Amino acid sequence: MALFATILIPLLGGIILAFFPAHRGREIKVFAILLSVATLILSIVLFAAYDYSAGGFQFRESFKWLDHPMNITFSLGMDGISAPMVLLTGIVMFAATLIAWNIQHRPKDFLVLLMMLVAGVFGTFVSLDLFFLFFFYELAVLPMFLLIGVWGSSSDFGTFFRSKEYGAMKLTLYLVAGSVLVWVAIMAMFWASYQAGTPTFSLEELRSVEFNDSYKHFQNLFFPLVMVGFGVLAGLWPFHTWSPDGHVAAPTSVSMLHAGVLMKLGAYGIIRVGLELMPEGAETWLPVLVGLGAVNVFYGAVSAMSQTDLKYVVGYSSVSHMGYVLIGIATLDRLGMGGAVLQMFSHGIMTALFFALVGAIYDRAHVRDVGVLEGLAKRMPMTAAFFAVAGLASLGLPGLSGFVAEFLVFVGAFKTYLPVAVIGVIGAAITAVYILRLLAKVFFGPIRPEWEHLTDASRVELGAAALLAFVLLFVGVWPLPLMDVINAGVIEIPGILGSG
Amino acid sequence: MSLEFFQVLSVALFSIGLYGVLARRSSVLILMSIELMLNAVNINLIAAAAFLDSAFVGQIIAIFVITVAAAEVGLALAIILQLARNKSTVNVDEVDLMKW
Amino acid sequence: MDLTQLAWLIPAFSFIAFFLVVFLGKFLPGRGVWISILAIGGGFVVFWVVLVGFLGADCPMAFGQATCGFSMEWFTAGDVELSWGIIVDPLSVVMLGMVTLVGLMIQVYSLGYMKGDPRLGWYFAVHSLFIASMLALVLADNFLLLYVVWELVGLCSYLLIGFWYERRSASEAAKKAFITTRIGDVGLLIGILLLFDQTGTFSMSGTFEAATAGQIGQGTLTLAALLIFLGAMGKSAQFPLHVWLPDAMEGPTPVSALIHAATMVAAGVFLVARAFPIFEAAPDALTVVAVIGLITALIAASQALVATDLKRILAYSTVSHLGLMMLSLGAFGYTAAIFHLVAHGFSKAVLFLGAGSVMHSMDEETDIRKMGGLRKVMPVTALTFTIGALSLAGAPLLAGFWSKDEVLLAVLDHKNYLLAFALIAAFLSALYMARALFVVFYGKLKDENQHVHESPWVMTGPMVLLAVPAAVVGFIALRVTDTGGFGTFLYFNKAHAFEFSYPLGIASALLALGALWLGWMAYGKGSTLLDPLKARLGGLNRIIENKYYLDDLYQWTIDRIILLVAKVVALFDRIVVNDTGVDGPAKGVRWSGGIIRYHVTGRMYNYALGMVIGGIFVALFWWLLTTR
Amino acid sequence: MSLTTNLHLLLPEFLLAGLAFVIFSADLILAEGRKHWLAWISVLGLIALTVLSLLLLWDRDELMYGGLFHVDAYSLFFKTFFMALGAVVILSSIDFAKARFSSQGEYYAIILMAILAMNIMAASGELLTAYIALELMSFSFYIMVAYLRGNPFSNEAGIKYILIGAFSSAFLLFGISMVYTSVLDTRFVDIADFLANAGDVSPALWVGLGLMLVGLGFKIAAVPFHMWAPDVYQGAPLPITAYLSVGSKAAAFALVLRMFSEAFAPAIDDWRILIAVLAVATMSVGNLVAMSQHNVKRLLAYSSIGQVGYLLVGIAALSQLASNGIMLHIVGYAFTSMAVFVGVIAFFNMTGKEEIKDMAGLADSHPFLAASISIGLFSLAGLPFFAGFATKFYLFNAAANEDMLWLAGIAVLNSLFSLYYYLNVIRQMYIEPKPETADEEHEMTEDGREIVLSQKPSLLLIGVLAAMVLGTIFVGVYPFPIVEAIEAATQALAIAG
Amino acid sequence: MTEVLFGIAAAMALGGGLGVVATRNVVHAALFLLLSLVAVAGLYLLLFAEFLALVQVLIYGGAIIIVLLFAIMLTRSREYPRISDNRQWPLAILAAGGLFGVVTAAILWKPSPDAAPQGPGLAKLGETLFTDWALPFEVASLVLLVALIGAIIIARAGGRG
Repeated sequence: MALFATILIPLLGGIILAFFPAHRGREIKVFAILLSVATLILSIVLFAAYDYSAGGFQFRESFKWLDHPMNITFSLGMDGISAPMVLLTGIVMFAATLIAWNIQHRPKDFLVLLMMLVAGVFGTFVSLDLFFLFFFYELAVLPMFLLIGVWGSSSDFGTFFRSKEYGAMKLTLYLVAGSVLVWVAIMAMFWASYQAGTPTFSLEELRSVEFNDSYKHFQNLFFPLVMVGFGVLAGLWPFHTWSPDGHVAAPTSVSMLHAGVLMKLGAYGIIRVGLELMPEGAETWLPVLVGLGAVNVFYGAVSAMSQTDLKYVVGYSSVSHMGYVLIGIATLDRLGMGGAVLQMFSHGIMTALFFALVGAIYDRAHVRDVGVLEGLAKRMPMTAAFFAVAGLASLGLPGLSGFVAEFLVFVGAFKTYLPVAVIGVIGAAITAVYILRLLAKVFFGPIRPEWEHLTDASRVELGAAALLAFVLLFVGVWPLPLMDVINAGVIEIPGILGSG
Repeated sequence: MSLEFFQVLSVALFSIGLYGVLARRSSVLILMSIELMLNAVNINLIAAAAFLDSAFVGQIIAIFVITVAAAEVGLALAIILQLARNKSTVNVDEVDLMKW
Repeated sequence: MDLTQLAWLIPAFSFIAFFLVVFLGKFLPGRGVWISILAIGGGFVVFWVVLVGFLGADCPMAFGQATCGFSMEWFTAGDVELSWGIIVDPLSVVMLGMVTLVGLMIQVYSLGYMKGDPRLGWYFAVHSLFIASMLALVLADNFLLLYVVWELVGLCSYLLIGFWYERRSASEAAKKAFITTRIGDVGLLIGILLLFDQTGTFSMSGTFEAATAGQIGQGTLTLAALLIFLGAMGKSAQFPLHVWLPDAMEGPTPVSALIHAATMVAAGVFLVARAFPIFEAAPDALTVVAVIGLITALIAASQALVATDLKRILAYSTVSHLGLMMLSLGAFGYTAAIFHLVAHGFSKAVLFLGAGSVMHSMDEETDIRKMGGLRKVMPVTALTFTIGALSLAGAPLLAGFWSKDEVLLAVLDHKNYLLAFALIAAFLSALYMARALFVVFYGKLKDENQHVHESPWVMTGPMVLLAVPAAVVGFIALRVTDTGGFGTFLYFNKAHAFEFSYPLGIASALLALGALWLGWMAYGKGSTLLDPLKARLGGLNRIIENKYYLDDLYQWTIDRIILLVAKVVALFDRIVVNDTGVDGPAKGVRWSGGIIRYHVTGRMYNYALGMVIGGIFVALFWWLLTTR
Repeated sequence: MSLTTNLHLLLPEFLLAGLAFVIFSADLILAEGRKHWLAWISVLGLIALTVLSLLLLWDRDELMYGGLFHVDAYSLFFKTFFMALGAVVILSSIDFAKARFSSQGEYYAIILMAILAMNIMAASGELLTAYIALELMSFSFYIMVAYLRGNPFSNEAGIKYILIGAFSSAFLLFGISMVYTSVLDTRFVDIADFLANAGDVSPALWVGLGLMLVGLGFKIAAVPFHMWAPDVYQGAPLPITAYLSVGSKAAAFALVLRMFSEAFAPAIDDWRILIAVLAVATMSVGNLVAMSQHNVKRLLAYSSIGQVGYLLVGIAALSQLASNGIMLHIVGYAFTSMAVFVGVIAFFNMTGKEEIKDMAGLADSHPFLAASISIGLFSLAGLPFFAGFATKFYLFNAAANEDMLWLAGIAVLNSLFSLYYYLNVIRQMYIEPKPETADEEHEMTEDGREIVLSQKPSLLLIGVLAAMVLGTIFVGVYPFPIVEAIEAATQALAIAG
Repeated sequence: MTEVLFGIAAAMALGGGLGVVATRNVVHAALFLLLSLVAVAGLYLLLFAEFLALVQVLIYGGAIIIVLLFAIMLTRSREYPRISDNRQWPLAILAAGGLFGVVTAAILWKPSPDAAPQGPGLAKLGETLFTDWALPFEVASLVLLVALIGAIIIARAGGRG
């Protein structure tokens, strides 16, 4: 029941929340935080209890959902790839719920939707059945529209305007558009298994179904659907534009969860559905993915350089960082893949930290314009410090988790896709440029008089930030616990190459 | 005289009624055209029954068609009457409050 | 137990100090700065233990040198185990000694210099981290760990240069330092990855063995060596990546001392020395190292001659000397380079501390044109500064003299075609040191400087303590013991006892003395503060004063090319990818719906017509499509 | 041939007709203020009849009148479905009818008639029976659509509906006559026999089938026979719009599904592409045009056209799995659609408005209403946790398994399009602020009457709404029992050929 | 002989039909419709469907035409004797012609078997109708009932709604 509980706690909790009287904002928030604490503890326990030496899927649970011929089972399990993701979700969810303390407008609805989102995310990570994987995947997208549309913010850039409605609509439609492709691929896979006489949606059974000879052709045909479909959510270039716009429009907690966790769903999907079920198709198409990933890294970093809105900078940096994940996945190498999974974790924490801090600034200054914010460190020293930590993690500073992940990706990519690895390293340098420029501009230097009145982030916000920063540091210094688990997952991916 | 004669006649009458439905503006005339079409159906049914079918199913169907047609006229005229009261017109192209 | 194994304690002390001061400093008396000093002091003590241990230990030999160390798992990725571990060999021992001593002195000095700063705790914490990283860098036994601490060194320099972040110039300088060195780091990282790709290990010994055994193709090896050197160029401020170092004096002066003497810039030279087996196997790369070093030495020396900012002069001097060290390495002068590194480190520490002392007393004034005759009011500072300056200038018997001689000797032996240039660099070096020394401390004391007084003992004490090695450390090169001196302690492949080449020694001594005399004539004796040399240089002066337009070129590249590209990409992203590629189809769908809706006209007979046409088509289709 | 011996199996139908007569009669004696009792009588009667049908007809599989009428699991399933649906529609009409209808009693009786017609449609195994039941249902709807006599919209809808309806049934009949001319029988099994065995078929048969399709296409509102639907939906009284979009459509599909599987299945290769093309056209037109609608009812009309397209996908991929999919989707769609409609009815009872922009700020004033409508809309768009996701998944998957992956793909793409306009409605309710106008207490109708608006949704509507939402979620989360029942039903519907 | 009768009846039916769709006067249209319907009844006789001919004359000729005339009167359509066609009439001709072409071609594609028309006789027809087809018959009665009630509800003047 432990895995099921990760879904149930937020889900049932959200339903219970819905019955709270709407004006009891404080009780609602406290309850939500309790829920997230429970989930966090649960996810930590699950992660710690995962026996990496045994490997494979653990904490299995399975319930029949639909009989033959559909053969859908509600089956859950956690392996070395999903375990870090579960942990990540627990951490980011906790931080995001803390940050949601600031929500004043209809906090109940907000938290209910947030809990649904989290339930969807957990569900996706632990589902072992394509139907439910897809089910939860869409469930995670569903609340986004309202979360952004109701609680988000619009931005005016002079030359163009991005309303929150636009951001919300685009994000939702875009992600569902991606899922359209995934859906088609899922149907195709079921069809293939049906033809082979063993109709199933189970991830494990699909792996072992004996397909006929045309299956290779089939894989070549449908892998790109999975790649692009999930890739949309992972911010794959050129399907990434929902990400900056959506993140900018979203309220802080949602940006955190979204960039921190939801984007990982895409990458996770590519591994889980794409690589594991269609290894031969993957072989054909991974060079394309690696190319796009390289474009992601470079393009995202360069785009981030000229952004004037803090959230856009972070948004594009997410695009850039997800590029490393994609490259790592595409290397199909144990190191690279392990790096990709670690990068998913690391980027999730890092970007959540970023958004939390940008939100703290925005709540106080009511602008996010890099051109206007100057020298905030004087009034917001802790915010600046944590922002610097996030920034340094982002530019791949050793000692913080980003480095380990990116380094592994580079090592993995170096063997097979040398130019891409070089681009990746250069991308990291570009990241340094824009992050440092941003730090220098926004936080350092003399403070502008109009910001003299600002106060530092609240204790709750700092608490959330401290948790995230601690994780960054911990993983950066001692990645062993994480890597042991990730290795156990990575080696089971079919067609994965050894290193050494 | 063979079945084809009746069939072609039936199609012709059907087409004439069809033209009436498509080209007329007055709802009463449209209704009349529809009656023509239903008659064409009946000719076809009865001819087929007479020439081919020993069970005469066609004739049975035709009875029902006539029944339904009569009921239809009655109901339709009631609605048309109400329309005439409301809008003082029975022309269908003058009732386009709802479109697009 | 093998005492050398304790070496890991040295950086560990300071790492721990960093965390303690950062997290607990607020609650400790004196904001915990003493923890920091205690840690580095402890490190210095352990250094002696390690030194003794090392001399007594029977370490296995690698590349002709006794090498101890151990390593342990950090984490495993796939089937590759990544580890951290230490290497204790003469090179690391020497570096340990210098870094701990200089670091300790500077921290003590900082107590006085930074007194009253609101972020004192943070200052000392980062200081500790800086030193810890440098120490770990020195000890690292694999390239991964080396890269990790290498970056940490960069981070600390960033934090310390930008310590007074409220100053725009400080934050800009910090940024510049970090970014510039990071450009080099890109090379280093790629180089490391390249080596890993070739050898499958990050371990230095493993890599070196593979390199010397010829397992790596010559081209690849040269490329890897050059990439590693790129990293060294960034950290050690070699042309054309040297631009950050002069700006870096925006940080507190003790920080400059630390950067210039012991930590940051030494890392590059150390890296090349550490990776020397690779360079040796790739002689083409070594030539590049030598040439770059030489260019750096000359360019920086020329700039030092025209700079008017005391710290900038010292900074350019550092760059110039780093160039000499690289030149030395490029000329197989392994021992000489490290020797010079040590000698220069002590001297430069003294100089910077002296400069700090001056600034401390003169309200952070750094323009040498506003100084003069300060020896009258700051005797201790003046004395120590003079020792440091003369040492660097290569005045006979002082440390710099011996080490520079070694360098020149190496050049003569292996790259003799560069000797003339090297001598010019040495000459210029003496000249600008003379300029700095005489203009600041000699001549007439200005009226407005009458109130200036000597710094407190916490500052002068370390200066004095450092001036001693700056003066005498050269003698370790001599065969003072039966072991044969520095050259037989630290060497590459074969012991190479110190040889004093009389012709060269005399020549360089004359050169230095000549330069000093010239400096005295030009700057010290005359009361005029017009820079006579600058006036003579004419047009060249302008070029030099504008730093050979390198900064402008970089700025232009950033503003006009990189940022422009970024803007274009961002615009492309918005207009082409988003508004056209994404919104376009969406709008198209929406628009098509808006058009199609007009088929529902509201007229009943239109509907009927549609149905009939549809019916005809369906009927026809059915008829035509049927297979029978 | 003799009269069938199992007449008691028709008891539910007879009793249902009897119930309608009771309502007709009771209407004459009940006082004006108590007319809503009729609704409760109808609902209780329907519940009793449902129970009776389940007890009486469980596990039966018999043919009556020599193949005219099936008593099998399929017809029982739909019987239960239609009666339950009818009860829901009646319950959600009560407030509306009280406020706006002049002849309440007949209204409920006519709904009962429509239910009867639907039951027979699902059970009929022969063209004439099917046709006459279809007409009974259509007549009921013609009346109900035009029920608001003074309202020009209702009037216009009525005239359009009945004229086009009669026109289309002329086509249907002509098609039937041509099929009859070829087959010389009208029983589905005989048609199937003919199609399976006759090697050389006169093209008149195919053309006749084509003309029949015009009539059936009209009933299910498939493109290009759909254009009446938006106008009629918009003009009809709201509960009737709901009933049209769910009941009428479900009944037509119950008939079409049986007809295609029992009669036309042997010629599937001849018409599969055709139906597929119609499906594509239907869902594309429905979903695209819905994007630019301003009226809620009209929007839902186009959206239901889109849903028809999805169901046609199932017809094109005819197999047992696909039949399951169609029926499951119908059930899910019924819950979902009723959830939306009941929500809109409650809104309309309060405001008398039906433009999308009028719903601005609903989430603030009536959060439960807004949430329920949103859940319904999300379900319509096929998002998970709600019925739409599970049922669409099942349906499209079934289509894909019949080598119609491309069609399923287009259908999935269309659900993406549909999400846009559903989100627009949700946007109005949740994001746009409430307009700064005072709530009106009365609405003036076009013929000068004053209607008292309710201040808040009645408990009854809230209850129905909650039930529909729960049903939507139930089907979305645990459709297993329903799928079991459906599988039994489609088992009975042996696909010929 | 029958051919001649068929010719006359067919001509009358088609002529009446054309009159319905072509005339400018509503009342004339109704009378043309009557003509056509009666002619169709004649055709039924030729097909030995005497019961249907009777029904045709009674229901159509009697009931439907009267109702239509009533409706014309009540809706005062006669005040607009110059009724006109809508603007899509050319398309209507094309569509009607197209349908005629397609369906006729399909019918004539294959010759139907040669047979003589025959009728079931009234008794047999009645028996079949009330036994085999009892169910549709009952439903048809409900259709009539519903139509009746509906017509009353909708056409009723005054009152609410």
